[in-house]
Amino acid sequence: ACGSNAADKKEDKAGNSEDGLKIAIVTSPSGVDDGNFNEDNYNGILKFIENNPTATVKSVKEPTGDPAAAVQAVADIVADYDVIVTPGFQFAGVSSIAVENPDKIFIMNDTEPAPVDGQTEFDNIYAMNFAEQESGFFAGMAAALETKTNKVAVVNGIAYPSNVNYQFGFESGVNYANKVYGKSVELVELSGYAGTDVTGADVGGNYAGSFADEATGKVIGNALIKQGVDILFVAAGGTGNGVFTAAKEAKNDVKVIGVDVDQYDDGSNGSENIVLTSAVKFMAMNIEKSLNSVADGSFKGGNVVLYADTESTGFIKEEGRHQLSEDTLNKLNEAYELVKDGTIVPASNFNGNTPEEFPGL
Amino acid sequence: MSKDKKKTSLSYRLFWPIRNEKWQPITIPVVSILVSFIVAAIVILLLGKNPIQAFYNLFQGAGIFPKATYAGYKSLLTDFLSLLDAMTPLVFASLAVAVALRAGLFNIGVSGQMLFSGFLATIIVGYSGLDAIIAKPLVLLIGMVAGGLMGGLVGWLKYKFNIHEVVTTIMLNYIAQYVISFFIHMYYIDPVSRQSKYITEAARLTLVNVEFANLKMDIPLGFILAIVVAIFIKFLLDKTVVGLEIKAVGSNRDAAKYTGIKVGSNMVLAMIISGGLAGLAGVTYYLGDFASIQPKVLTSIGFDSIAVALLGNSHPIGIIFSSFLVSIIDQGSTYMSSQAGIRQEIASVIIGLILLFSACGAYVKHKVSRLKEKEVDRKDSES
Amino acid sequence: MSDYIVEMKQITKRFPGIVANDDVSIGIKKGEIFALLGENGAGKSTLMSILSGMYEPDEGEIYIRGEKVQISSPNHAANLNIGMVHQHFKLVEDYSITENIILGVEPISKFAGLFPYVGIRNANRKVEELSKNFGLEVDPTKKIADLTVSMQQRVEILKVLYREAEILIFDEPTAVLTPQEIEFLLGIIEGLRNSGKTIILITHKLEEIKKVADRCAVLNKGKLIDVLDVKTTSVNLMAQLMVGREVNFESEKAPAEFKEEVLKVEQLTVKNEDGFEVVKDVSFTIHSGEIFAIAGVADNGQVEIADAIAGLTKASGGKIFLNGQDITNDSIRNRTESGISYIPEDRQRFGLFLDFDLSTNIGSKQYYKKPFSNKGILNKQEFDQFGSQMIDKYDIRSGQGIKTQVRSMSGGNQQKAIIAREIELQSPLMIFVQPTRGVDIGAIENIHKMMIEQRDQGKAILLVSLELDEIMNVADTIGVIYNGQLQKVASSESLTTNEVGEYMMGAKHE
Amino acid sequence: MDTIIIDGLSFALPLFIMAIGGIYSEKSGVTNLALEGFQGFGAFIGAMSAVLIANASGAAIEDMFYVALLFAMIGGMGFSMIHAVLSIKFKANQVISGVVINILALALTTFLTTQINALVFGAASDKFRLGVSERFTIDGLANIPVIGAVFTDVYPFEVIIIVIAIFAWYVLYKTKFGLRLRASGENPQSVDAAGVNVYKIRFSAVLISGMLSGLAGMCFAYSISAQFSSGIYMGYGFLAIAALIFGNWRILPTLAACLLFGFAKSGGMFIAQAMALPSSFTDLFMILPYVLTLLLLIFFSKSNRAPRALGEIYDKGKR
Ligand SMILES: Nc1ncnc2c1ncn2[C@@H]1O[C@H](COP(=O)(O)OP(=O)(O)OP(=O)(O)O)[C@@H](O)[C@H]1O
Ligand SMILES: Nc1ncnc2c1ncn2[C@@H]1O[C@H](COP(=O)(O)OP(=O)(O)OP(=O)(O)O)[C@@H](O)[C@H]1O
Ligand SMILES: [Mg+2]
Ligand SMILES: [Mg+2]
Repeated sequence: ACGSNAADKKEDKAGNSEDGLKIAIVTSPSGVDDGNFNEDNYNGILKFIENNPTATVKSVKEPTGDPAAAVQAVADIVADYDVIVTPGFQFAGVSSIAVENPDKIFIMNDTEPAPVDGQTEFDNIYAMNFAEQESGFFAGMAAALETKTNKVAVVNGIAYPSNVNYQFGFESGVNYANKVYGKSVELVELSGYAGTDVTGADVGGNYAGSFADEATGKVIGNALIKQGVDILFVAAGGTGNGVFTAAKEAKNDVKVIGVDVDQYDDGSNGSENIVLTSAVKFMAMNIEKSLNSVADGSFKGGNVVLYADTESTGFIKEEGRHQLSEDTLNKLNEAYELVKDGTIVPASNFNGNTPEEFPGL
Repeated sequence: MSKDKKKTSLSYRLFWPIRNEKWQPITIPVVSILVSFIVAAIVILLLGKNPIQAFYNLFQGAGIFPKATYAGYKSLLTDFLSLLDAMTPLVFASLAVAVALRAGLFNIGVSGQMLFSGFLATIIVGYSGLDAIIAKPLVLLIGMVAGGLMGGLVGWLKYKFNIHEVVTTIMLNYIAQYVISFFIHMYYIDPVSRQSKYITEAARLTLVNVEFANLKMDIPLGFILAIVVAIFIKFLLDKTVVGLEIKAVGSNRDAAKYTGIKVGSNMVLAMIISGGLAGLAGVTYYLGDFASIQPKVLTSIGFDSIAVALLGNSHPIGIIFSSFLVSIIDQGSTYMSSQAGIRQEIASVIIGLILLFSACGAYVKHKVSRLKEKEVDRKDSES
Repeated sequence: MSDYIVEMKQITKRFPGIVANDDVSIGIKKGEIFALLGENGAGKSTLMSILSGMYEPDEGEIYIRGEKVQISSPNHAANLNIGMVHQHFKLVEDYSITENIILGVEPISKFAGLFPYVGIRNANRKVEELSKNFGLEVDPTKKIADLTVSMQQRVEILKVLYREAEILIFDEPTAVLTPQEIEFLLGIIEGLRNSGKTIILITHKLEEIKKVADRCAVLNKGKLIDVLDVKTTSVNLMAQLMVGREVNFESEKAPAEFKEEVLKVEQLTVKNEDGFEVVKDVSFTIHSGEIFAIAGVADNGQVEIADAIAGLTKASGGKIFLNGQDITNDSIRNRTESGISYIPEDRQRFGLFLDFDLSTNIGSKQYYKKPFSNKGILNKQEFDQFGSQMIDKYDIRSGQGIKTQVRSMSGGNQQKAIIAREIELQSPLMIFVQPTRGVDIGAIENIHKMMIEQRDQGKAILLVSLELDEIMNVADTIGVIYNGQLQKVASSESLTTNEVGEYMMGAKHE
Repeated sequence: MDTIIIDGLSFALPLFIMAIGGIYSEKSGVTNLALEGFQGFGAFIGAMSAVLIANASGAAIEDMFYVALLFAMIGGMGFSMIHAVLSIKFKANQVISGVVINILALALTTFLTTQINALVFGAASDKFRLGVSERFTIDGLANIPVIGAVFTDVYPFEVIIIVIAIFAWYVLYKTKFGLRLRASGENPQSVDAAGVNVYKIRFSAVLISGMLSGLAGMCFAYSISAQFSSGIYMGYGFLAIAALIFGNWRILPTLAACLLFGFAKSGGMFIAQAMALPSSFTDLFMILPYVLTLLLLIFFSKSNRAPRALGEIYDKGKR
């Protein structure tokens, strides 16, 4: 959540500079100031502009969140930019615009481009996905190692692959801690909120069914806390705010683990903070990287999944931004290396592993 | 002294169109639109941006003025057609509000009626694989019937049980939202988009990506219908027995009853027509502009249409113009925000301002008629 | 200083398309009853609205007790001890009598010495006292909605007295009252004068003026014609000044020729909303060529009989035949079609669409038929043409002709529009409920003439009226109602006014 | 089971106070569809003031609870001025004015939130983050079976609302202002004839509705997410209107309607959880309050009646 002023300055410059890279970011209704997913992507662009001062960025908000409208919004502006960044699954359909505009470059995050006439990879689309299960895994471990009640839970928005990945990763992490460190931590699920993934399979978990329903988030949070859960992994966008509030109001040492970006600031509760740590994907860094490749001409289209081996997934361990114990932190760091070198492969939505059975367990 | 006179006569002439009662239904909205653009311009100036450019961008984005560059397969024409596409449901929805209003009823359930009819048409026709020639008319029919039924229910509950239509429509909005969300989740979900599965092209009321002269256009079939229906509604209200009865019920229920008009059935009828129009809005929205339904989301069109209807003086032709204007601002706002670097919310603020100022139309009229009286007085005393 | 308590000098008030008061100057002496007389729309109500602060005059000056004032609001008027009893009562139906009276001048008590609240109980007592002092007994806790019209009027008068008004304006106070109530009210008014108050009385009834007023101003089309000393002026002269021609008080009519039976009511019973029988077992017949009048004190079921025949209320028992056909359960529309015209009692509520223009209102009983419409399509021209004809034929006066919004027309002209519409239906049965309420004498004469004309053309007419004079004047047959039952049905020649009065009061039965 | 009561109350009471605001406005004769906008704008001003004051004074945001409530009331009142001026002074159509205000509130507050955050904190965040509200439990009373839940985990604002509601009841039904206000909605001419300024009465009534709605909005903001964002516009303003119509424009029956909504809502959630059905079914239970309302209205609506002059533009000249 920094540097929007800088952004304004950049926008001001837009009028004069003719030669710089023209970048647009088109986002979901929550916009680039959501302090979360979108903002992290945006920050990547701003970082790039810092080093390439002739480049400019404009942010555009698509107000409905409907995939068709999302594509339309991109189509409306595509002519005026060189690079379009679209964070969010609802922009998958932008591939058709990419085909029609081969001279433009598209950077997608959190989705693969929708097939166009059977084609799934495009020269001018760089689609990145992250191995959320890895970040989730660390969250699960942290939760299992820090819980006092031995009950933990994960709350999600909608069972999109990214969310299911987080969930399965989290469950993998809990099971790992149980097995390796002799814990007996229980995963709590409210049966009314089981999720259904994109193939229609029941994946369990606690899904609010929306990323923007704070009230339901709070209800779920309260219900879980009532069942004795003291650490909640919250991967639910705006719905997550409700869970945070429930945890804050509970006052009996309930902690949450943030998601996607460092959510420590969201956790402040008077003199305390409820955020244990955050399971993150380093999106800004990767956005910046791909913009660099555009700038230096090395850009290559393709659909990639980014893992810990490129430092793209992980958790927050900076001093003062987490509340993990020394011991837990060490154990997480050990596990991180194992994940990085492929010894541990936590379950994801579609990698064939399950939270109960995955390499490294 | 003579200078003074000149001044009055100049301002007199300048304001003549507002003074002339015949033109007031047109001049007053136009003036309020101008005023609101001026106020919006001041806001934009305060933000340190150039209002003229911003407005120009707005109209560019909406497909009224040409953009500097166009991406592949796009042109002014394609943008303009998208504008009409987006405007179509708004016209229907505003007509729905207007018809109910004429009968003295306040339909704030347009969104729910849209959702219900859109949903029914989607599951009955949208997934059926019927040929376009059958599917498209069928979609319209189902939309009208479904919306009409839901509207009729509101009217009937009012007539039979004296349940205020505002409550009924609010409750039905929620009920439709949740129940349809349930059915979508249970049976029609597209697991990827988390919306209802996309409908077949054949059932769609917008012909998408029609290639023509190296352009890809979305052709809103519903738009023509919207214009025809607006004219028909005008005719219905102004020139027919049914229209007179509806207006009579709206004007004075007791007198209508005494005149021999069946008040109850006219209320139900007005709500059926209103609901039917909302249904058309629903199908042109969910099966036209879009091709699937987001669960648990009510479109804001249903509420915007109340204001649009009133901006159009509850008059069908006025509604075409007011929806056109509001759609321009709506559609152009993305482009404006990307070009001028002005937040999109400014567009909503402009819409709000326009409506705000036109809401004062009655006051302007009142003031003007006062002025006129005084003018007459002065002339009288002079002569 | 003049001896006038109120002086209005050169008052002019304009409304769009009309000058309601044109350079009117009048002076009113303390302690007199000053009457205002004039045709409908002559500007009486407007002039008094100006005096009571409802309107501001465009030109002219007002002096109260010799001091020049600009009366800017009713409140200001009240401070000058001016109070107006409006023709259309300004009462909150849901409130009790006391609440209505104290509205605006509420006495405040304190709860626990801290929380102020409206001291209803004290006020009740004060209102009761006041009402006794002036002979206007009311139960202060009763709701307005449960009161008869005359009771509501008492409340209006009490309202003014509660504010200690010295100058009281009555706008057509008698239009809605029964003869007995009128008698009573005039007594009250005289009593008020005798206790030193100044009274301004607007009325269309010359005999009332003759009876109580000291002086009388005559207005015509906004202009002051003359101020007369009532004692020395004949009723005929007053009427002549007001209408601008000679007026016949006794309607001339040829002897009735009854032909076939048109309406037959058999053992009709009607219940009101609370399930109470307001019409009990009423039977009568009306023939072609007959004016049948129902006489009675207000609220004795006469309006319900008319409503039941027209279909506005359901009959809970009995049968209604029109031209031999049973119409008891027909819809309103069907009854209109089978041949019923109906002039309702409450013209603004039932008779008119105030926001529609005059021509639409005049055509509103025939719009669904040729030539007003064809296959569901309206013919606007026909409406306008018909409207214009009616304006001429019935002398309906308004600012903008057929395009006038009916709301802006004076009460009397609104009534004329309804009468025109209903008579032109040419129905075999015409029901007139209080057709001349609030209508000036010239117009009354016309209405009576028209009724008789219709009768002579073979229509059957049911007249419901509270005015005994009117009934004695035009009716061929009189049915007297009391407490929902017909006490007596007889030809008008065989009854005297006194007899009818006695039946009306329930003092005499068959 | 307790959750039903606890959550039900914390939802019903803000709804109730907003509905009371609606009653004031509508009883005075001004149709008020703008409640939704008032509550959102009020919450915006409340949250913004809390954040700014905390920032300026260095106080903790957690301690700004009452400041937020106070400013929310002021903010709601200020914003309601638009409705008052438009529909009373400018004689605008009250329905259009209400709808416009809702549109404007959403647009303005989302816009201003980011703008102010960017200006003051250098970060264009789309929300104002507040501290969570303390909740308290009255120990003795909380142990009573069933009823005890009423005294468990109570938000301070619930108490404030009840106090204000009682006061509002007293003002509306016992004072001269209330007497005049209700008369203005029934027959403004009579009020005018009594020498009372109808415009002033209606003006104050609309401002009161803005004030109470602002309070309600702030309470929602605290009880749901302890922050202000555009998520505050959830249609509760319309629900409050439904409640007051259901309650026949009277305060006590409206309370009953709000409690019905609150308990049916939390009850629906509870049943959905307790029955352990797949998540899609949750939606079905969510319709409970609305279906119940309709069913109840079928039985209780016969004698309902809106204030006679509701929605009528009062014009002195018109009789
Ligand atoms: N507020 C108004 N706006 C427009 N015209 C009005 C208004 N008030 C009165 N008029 C017109 O002024 C004229 C005088 O009306 P006024 O009510 O004073 O008549 P009146 O003498 O009381 O008649 P009536 O005997 O029918 O009561 C009428 O033609 C009426 O149409
Ligand atoms: N909206 C309006 N526009 C114009 N004039 C109006 C309007 N409302 C009322 N008036 C005027 O107010 C006056 C009062 O009308 P109202 O019917 O109350 O009593 P009235 O004129 O005394 O009629 P009557 O005595 O015949 O019943 C009328 O003259 C009418 O012209
Ligand atoms: Mg009059
Ligand atoms: Mg009169």
